[in-house]
Amino acid sequence: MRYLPKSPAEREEMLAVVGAKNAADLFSSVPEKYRLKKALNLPGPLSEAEIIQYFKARAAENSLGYTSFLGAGVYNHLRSVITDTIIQRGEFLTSYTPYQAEITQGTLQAIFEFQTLMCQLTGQEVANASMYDGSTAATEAVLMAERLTSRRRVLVARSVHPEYRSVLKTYAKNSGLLVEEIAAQPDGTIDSKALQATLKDDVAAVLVQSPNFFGVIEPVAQLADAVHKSGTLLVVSTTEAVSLGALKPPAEADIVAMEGQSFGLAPSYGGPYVGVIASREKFLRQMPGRLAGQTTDSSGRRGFVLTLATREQHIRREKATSNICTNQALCALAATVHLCLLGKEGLREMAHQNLSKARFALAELEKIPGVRRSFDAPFFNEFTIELPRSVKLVNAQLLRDKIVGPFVLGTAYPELTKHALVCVTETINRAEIERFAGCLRVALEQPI
Amino acid sequence: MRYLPKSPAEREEMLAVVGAKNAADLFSSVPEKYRLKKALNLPGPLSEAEIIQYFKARAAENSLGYTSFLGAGVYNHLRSVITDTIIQRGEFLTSYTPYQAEITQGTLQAIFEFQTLMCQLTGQEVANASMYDGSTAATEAVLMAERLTSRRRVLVARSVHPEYRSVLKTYAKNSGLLVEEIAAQPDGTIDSKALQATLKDDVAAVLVQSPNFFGVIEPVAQLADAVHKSGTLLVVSTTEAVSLGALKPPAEADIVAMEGQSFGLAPSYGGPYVGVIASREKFLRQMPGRLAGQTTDSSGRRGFVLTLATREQHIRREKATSNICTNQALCALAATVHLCLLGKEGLREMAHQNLSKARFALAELEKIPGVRRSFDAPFFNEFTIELPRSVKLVNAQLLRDKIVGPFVLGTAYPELTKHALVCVTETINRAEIERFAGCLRVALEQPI
Amino acid sequence: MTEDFKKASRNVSQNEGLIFEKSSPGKRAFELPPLDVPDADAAKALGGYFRDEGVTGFPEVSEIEVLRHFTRLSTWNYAIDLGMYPLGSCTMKYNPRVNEFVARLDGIATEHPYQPQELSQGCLKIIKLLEDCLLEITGMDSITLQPAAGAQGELTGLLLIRAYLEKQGNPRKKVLIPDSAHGTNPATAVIACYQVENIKSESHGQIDVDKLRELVTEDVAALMITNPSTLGIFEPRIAEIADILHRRGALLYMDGANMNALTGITRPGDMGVDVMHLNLHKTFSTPHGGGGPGAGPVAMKKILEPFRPVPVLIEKEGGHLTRDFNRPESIGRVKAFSGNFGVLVRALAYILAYGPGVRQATEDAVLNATYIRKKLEGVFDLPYSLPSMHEVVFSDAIQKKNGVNTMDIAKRLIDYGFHPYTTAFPLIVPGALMIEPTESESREECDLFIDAMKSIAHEAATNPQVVKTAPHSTRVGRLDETTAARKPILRWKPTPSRSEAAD
Amino acid sequence: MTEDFKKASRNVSQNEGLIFEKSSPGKRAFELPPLDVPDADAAKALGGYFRDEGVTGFPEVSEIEVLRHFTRLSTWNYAIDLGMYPLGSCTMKYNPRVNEFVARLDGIATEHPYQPQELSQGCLKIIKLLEDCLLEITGMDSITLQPAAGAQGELTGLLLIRAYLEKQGNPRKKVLIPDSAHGTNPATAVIACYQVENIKSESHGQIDVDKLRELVTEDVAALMITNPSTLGIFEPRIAEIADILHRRGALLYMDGANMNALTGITRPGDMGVDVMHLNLHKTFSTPHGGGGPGAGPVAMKKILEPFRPVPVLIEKEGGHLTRDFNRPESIGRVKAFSGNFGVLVRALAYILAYGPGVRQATEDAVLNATYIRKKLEGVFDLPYSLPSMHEVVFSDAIQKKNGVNTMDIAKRLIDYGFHPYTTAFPLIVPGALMIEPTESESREECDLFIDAMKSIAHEAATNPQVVKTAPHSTRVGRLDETTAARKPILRWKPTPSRSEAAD
Ligand SMILES: Cc1ncc(COP(=O)(O)O)c(C=O)c1O
Ligand SMILES: Cc1ncc(COP(=O)(O)O)c(C=O)c1O
Repeated sequence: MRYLPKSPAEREEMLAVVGAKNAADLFSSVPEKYRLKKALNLPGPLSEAEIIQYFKARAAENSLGYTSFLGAGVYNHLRSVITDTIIQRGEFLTSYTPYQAEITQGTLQAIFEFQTLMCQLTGQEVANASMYDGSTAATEAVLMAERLTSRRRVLVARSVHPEYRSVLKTYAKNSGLLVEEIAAQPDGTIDSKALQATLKDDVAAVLVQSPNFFGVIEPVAQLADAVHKSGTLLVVSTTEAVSLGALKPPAEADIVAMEGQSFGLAPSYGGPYVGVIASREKFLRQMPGRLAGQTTDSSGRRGFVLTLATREQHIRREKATSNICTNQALCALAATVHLCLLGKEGLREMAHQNLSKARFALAELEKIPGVRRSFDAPFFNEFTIELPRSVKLVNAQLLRDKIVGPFVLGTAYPELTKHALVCVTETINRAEIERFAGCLRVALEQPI
Repeated sequence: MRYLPKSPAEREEMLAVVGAKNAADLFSSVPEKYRLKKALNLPGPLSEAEIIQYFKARAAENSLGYTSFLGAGVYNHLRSVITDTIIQRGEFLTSYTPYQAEITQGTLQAIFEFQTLMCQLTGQEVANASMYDGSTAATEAVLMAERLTSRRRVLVARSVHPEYRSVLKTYAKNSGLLVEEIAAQPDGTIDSKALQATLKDDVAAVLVQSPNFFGVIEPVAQLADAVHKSGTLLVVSTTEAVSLGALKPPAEADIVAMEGQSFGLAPSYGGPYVGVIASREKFLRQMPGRLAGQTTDSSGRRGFVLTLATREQHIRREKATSNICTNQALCALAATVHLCLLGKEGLREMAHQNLSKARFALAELEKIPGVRRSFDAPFFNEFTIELPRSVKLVNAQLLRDKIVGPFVLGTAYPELTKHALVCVTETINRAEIERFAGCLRVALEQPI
Repeated sequence: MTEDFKKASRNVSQNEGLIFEKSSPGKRAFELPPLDVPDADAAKALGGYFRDEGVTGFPEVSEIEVLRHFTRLSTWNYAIDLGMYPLGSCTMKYNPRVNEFVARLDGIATEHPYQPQELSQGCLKIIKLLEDCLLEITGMDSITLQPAAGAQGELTGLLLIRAYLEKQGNPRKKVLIPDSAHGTNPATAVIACYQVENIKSESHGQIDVDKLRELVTEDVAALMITNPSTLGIFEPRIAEIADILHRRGALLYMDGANMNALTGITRPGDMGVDVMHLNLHKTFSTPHGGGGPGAGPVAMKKILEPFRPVPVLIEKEGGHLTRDFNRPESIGRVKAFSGNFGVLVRALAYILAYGPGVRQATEDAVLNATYIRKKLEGVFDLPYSLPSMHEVVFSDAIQKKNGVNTMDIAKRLIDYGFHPYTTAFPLIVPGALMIEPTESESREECDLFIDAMKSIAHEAATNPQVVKTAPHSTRVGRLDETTAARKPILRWKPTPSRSEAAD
Repeated sequence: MTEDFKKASRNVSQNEGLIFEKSSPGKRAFELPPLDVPDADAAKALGGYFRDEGVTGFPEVSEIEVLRHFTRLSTWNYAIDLGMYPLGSCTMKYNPRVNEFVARLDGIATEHPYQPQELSQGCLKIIKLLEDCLLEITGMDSITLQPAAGAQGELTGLLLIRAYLEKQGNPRKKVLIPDSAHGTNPATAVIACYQVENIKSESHGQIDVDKLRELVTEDVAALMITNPSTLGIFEPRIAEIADILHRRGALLYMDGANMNALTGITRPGDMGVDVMHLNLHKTFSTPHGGGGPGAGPVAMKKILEPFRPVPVLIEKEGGHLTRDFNRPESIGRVKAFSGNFGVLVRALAYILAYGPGVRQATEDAVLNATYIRKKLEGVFDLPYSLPSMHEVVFSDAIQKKNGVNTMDIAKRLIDYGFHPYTTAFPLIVPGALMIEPTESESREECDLFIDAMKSIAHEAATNPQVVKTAPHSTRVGRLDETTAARKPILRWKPTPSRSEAAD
């Protein structure tokens, strides 16, 4: 087999050295009755060409050729071939977690740069080397707040990504942590009065997302003031990281939990992406995940190491701040390369283009009779519209035009059946937006 | 501009250092009247995304989705992603000719391995580091023979690739070298009687191709005997290098000129490919092109260097064996990686599959009324068939079935208007062959 | 140090500062297509939320500087592509490049998790086929591919157990974990709100079955066993252990991180395991990428199926695949979207390449470990004598006498051209040398490793200092971890002088 | 040597033997899909031509061994991606990665040169657009993209001249070539069957125009001029020179290898040049790849157009592109098929990225060279004082006094983390240091280079031995080139012991 670097003769020689008659002898400690008598029933073996053929055939069964207005936590943004060139270098791709600092300085310095970029983006003081994704980052941020405050209640805006909320509930369920949800007010932001009403000094954290799931921006600074009054920590989750190129950073938050997919990672049907937790220095010891730190060797050369490992499972075991071990390092590297490419101006311009395209799209859609925006708080590149009829029906119609319609809000929010979440990034050109508006208009004119 | 690592401020500072008011000052030695007054009229600038868009649009105007039975000097063979992974490593891709051996050992050892592989394939004693392609390799091989024999006549089989022959004529035209062509005999090989008749001791070289342009294999060993009688050198050109996995090497030839495109290089609309010249050790000093050789450093470590450079233009100038400088190094590297992947068994199996597929295709085609094979000498993966009507008409018909028909021989060989050169490699599957035969049958049934 | 080693030499390599130190206002590495719609007035659109100055401190560099920066950094790394990476328990095997290729195909990498299922059949078929393959390999009944890594797989598994037991009326309190277990096991148990009871291995490094019988009370929800253990030893009495647990209504969780020793040879499902996770980034060759991403599918027996995370993939008549979200007993989601799909693609590509032949990979992996053990036995102390499977664990007992410990030996390996083995655990072996060669190493590479280890053992006896101060061949020497932890510097900050570049 | 340099450190690196030394019968790195047609009997099909044993000596290794082998080899190379590569006359600039990406697209890399023109419009449009861009840049009337490299471009150009003169009645005998020219110029002239007459540069390194006037007789077919010259100096009297030649019926050939100094600033076509070649692998950023491939388009004035190599691309009404093979006066083909198309694709991608802004690249290239000259003037001897364009040429006259020559300084640069500059020519500068930074180097990289050169100059004065024995940081030291040439070993041969592996 092409991946195995042994010839039959070499196998024989090595078996002889270890005193085994045949390969089966190597498994003497496996009780006879449990040894497989027949070969596994698996497809293959396939040559490289056949493997490529198989996956190209699967790809052809997907959405090639469609224009999509989906966002809802996963965004199509421009990516550079440079990013892929770098992360496919074997020295990065096939290297392990950098526990042996002397021969993994490349990975370690890149993590240090990633941490720095995340701090600059979020306005926070420290950031970790990555979490699995935005949903587990938000969840672990809440658990972190729980440890920091030793309180057992959490208030979560219903405008936080529905799947993020369900992950939090899965983790919280047995821990005795009480998760309560706060609805949105008419403008789409969290209902501040309801929040005030429920905020007590037994609340560990308030979790909001900004821009939130309806696309509108939460008043983080205001919320922070309100939340801090009760000694509660404010956790801000972000699914669309590109927004930080145009929006003030959530510096007033105590913990920021971010999904970095927008930074050079392909949608890839849901992953792998990269979660981030950023926070204040004083909360460092309760932070989950790996951290790279700067130090020097005996001759004073600058170098980097994984540090503060006493928070982690491999040292602290049951007392660790989290059970995370393998994280999303290569995705974090991709995001680092991508952000270094974009740089200050590139990210600003990209964010600005999203802002403009989304506004142009909204204007086009609002020209259609019966279509109106659902919430009027400021938004970034996603906005919610209300249609005169079921979004599901409309989307079915749009599919015939090779358009993947906006996200259907009704499933997660029964009260919003006729509402749809439209996402428009810099990758959608004007003609496609106009075609979308045109097709939607037609779809709405169809008799049901 | 994204490729330029200077900020406006840095430019100013550097201009100041060199005492220039502005960039224009740097060009003071260019007479005012010749300086461009307006910007060049060029398309762009384009972002990376727009560049990709542009070329994808061009790609869509080409032959995607068609099945092709073209060979005629350029062959579709399986390639491995490993080859591309290696040649895209910056250390190989963006390195220069290895004149500074201490920091280009990677390139040098790879060339040494390439030379070895080429010797093993061709049965020759020495091979160079590459020529531009098969056509210039064949031409330079003939010029090499001219230098070695100091004779002025060359006999070239008409069954040598027509474009190779015209390149030879272009180079020979003014040199006073006389190029005479020898026709093929009925079985498709070179006309041995005609050859005997024209072979005199003023003939520097006889150039044949095997498998030749009609797909048939030339009797190299026999020809060598005949040719050597008059002290003439036998030059054997090969366009389909994969054939050497199944055919005896042209060891009896004095010079082998090969096109290596079949070894992992994409058709790429005609280039870049890789030419090779292999020969006998005693002819080394007249060999064109670079050579890598093994040596040691002062502490006895094995290392490699470019050697025997006294044959080359940068040392010998007007006395050089050739004017070649830049060659096809990266293509030679790709071929080296590809051949190391294939290995002894892989190349044998690939050649064998070509043999089988071509024979299956011929059998399928011969079932069609009026279709017959033109030449009956043994062939590898290409064969010539005669159709009952003009190949051009038939191919036009096949195009409608998304089939790129066989090569039309009539243009280069007026006597073969109804003949076509069919190529079938391991990349064509049985169903495609059967579909081709089916469509051809239908095409021939169409009223003209 | 200009020593010459068989496998390694020193060579010139590029220094490189932080990317932020290369920044100069106005440089760009990325340009966008021109905006083709009216330019929105951001200040007006965003009001007080507008960050008009852009991100303070973000680098401003050119494309070639970025490419060079990361290319230079990469050359400071060791990697599988460069040589043997014998990290015990990490299964650092060859990462086939075709897997990277297919994961990036248009129609695979470009797919959005929320696109309609009728436009996602290709993705769903990939998931389904991988599920089927992993079930065949593990001998289990049902599986979820949602967990992002092994640790999350463990959590998923324990939550399944808890949900199951809860339904039986009592979630119970404790999870038993052998002292040889990986750190994620206890850490995970706590997140699943179980108390951890560590159980000591008996003298052979196995689970003390009689002891276990006593420990398994009504309070015990499950035992988390790693098989083969992190000592590389197979637990032959696993079925008996499962039986003990089942008799008392507890379940058996198997940490499948070491499945590289069993694939194609035997199946946990056949030995009484109730639930287990797999590390696709170990056994199934998806790249470690400097720490991740991975995937930690959880395979389970029928009894746990009702509790699987949502959504659950189901096959409709005609082979049409859809996702079922209506699973009332489900533990819920452990991760958003469809798991680390890109990792799943790579793992399936790996399995398809081998087919049933994957057994050969397992045999070669065990052969390599056994071969290395045979050649180094005596040179290094072997604390546990039972047969090794995928890895062999030595101790530094012999070298300790000269004050040389496992970390010193590990660092010295670097000079010999190898990545160190694992030193961190198993905790039951003081000064452990945990060596896992995997099937990807040729005999030649194994022999070079053996020579290196013998040579280091000799140095430890004759010239311990050279080992204790290793590595000597790397661009930086041993780094000061104490200061790093005591005065953490976790991000770059602009030095006043270039602060203008930073905003 | 454990010196520390600002730009470079030594780091551990993998040794690696020849691939043949890893071979063992039965190992494979590549598998084919199963044969889906009847298996042909090769012996019967090929008779005496059948090579039944396969290729003797071919390696038998696995995929990971191949990947590691070449990955390890690659780490022994210096490259633009690693740092400045100041080879004079080679224009080692940044090779954008997007160019590699588009050259590999399905529909580009997959196209066969003989497929019908109606299925090749995409390829032909690429060729046409590149032709138009290069004509605009050079200011010429017509162009061929067929030549594979600069040297073949030179040959094509001289053959065009010969064909033109022949038509005038006399092909003439001589080609004049300045002594500062690159070696390919004289070598090419000979292949075009012209005698080479070398002309000496006058004291400023320019062409002695008065001398030239005498030299240009009825026998002279052309002058091959490199402008800017290989001294990096622009020839201001080029129009006058052209005029002298034209008056006597001779033509002016310009070696365009140094167009990186002129692009967007001035156009050879406007200065009386009749024919010139471009090196797309220099000025237009296509990768050198360790020596090639390249492309050497030849641009010409109207008078030479009839003689262009076949085929010639022509645009039919409606923008449909076709190839014209019926060109009775053509010099014929210089290469099979459509030139190095994949290289043309990359060059066009490069031009599209800049558009008219390419002028900025030229300005930066000249600025870098001028900056380095300014900073090193006095430290190194500057034999010619006229302004430098894209490159600056020093001599080792000062260092020679301490027995240190240009090659020693070049080798010492390696220890400082740089690739050496060009030492081979121009011949008119004894001990030349030919330095071309290109526009791709940041000020930081230029400054590091300047510091390194100053430091080496200091070493040459204070400790010449360390320079004369350099490099000290590479995995191999200076290699014995004499033995290599005297007893050439140009291929691996199996050592008897493993010969069984070799057949
Ligand atoms: C035995 C064992 N269990 C669990 C884990 C945790 O898996 P992951 O790192 O994928 O979370 C590891 C990984 O190192 C391991 O070796
Ligand atoms: C001035 C000059 N002319 C001609 C050439 C030859 O070009 P090529 O190497 O592409 O054949 C070179 C390349 O080094 C050169 O520098």
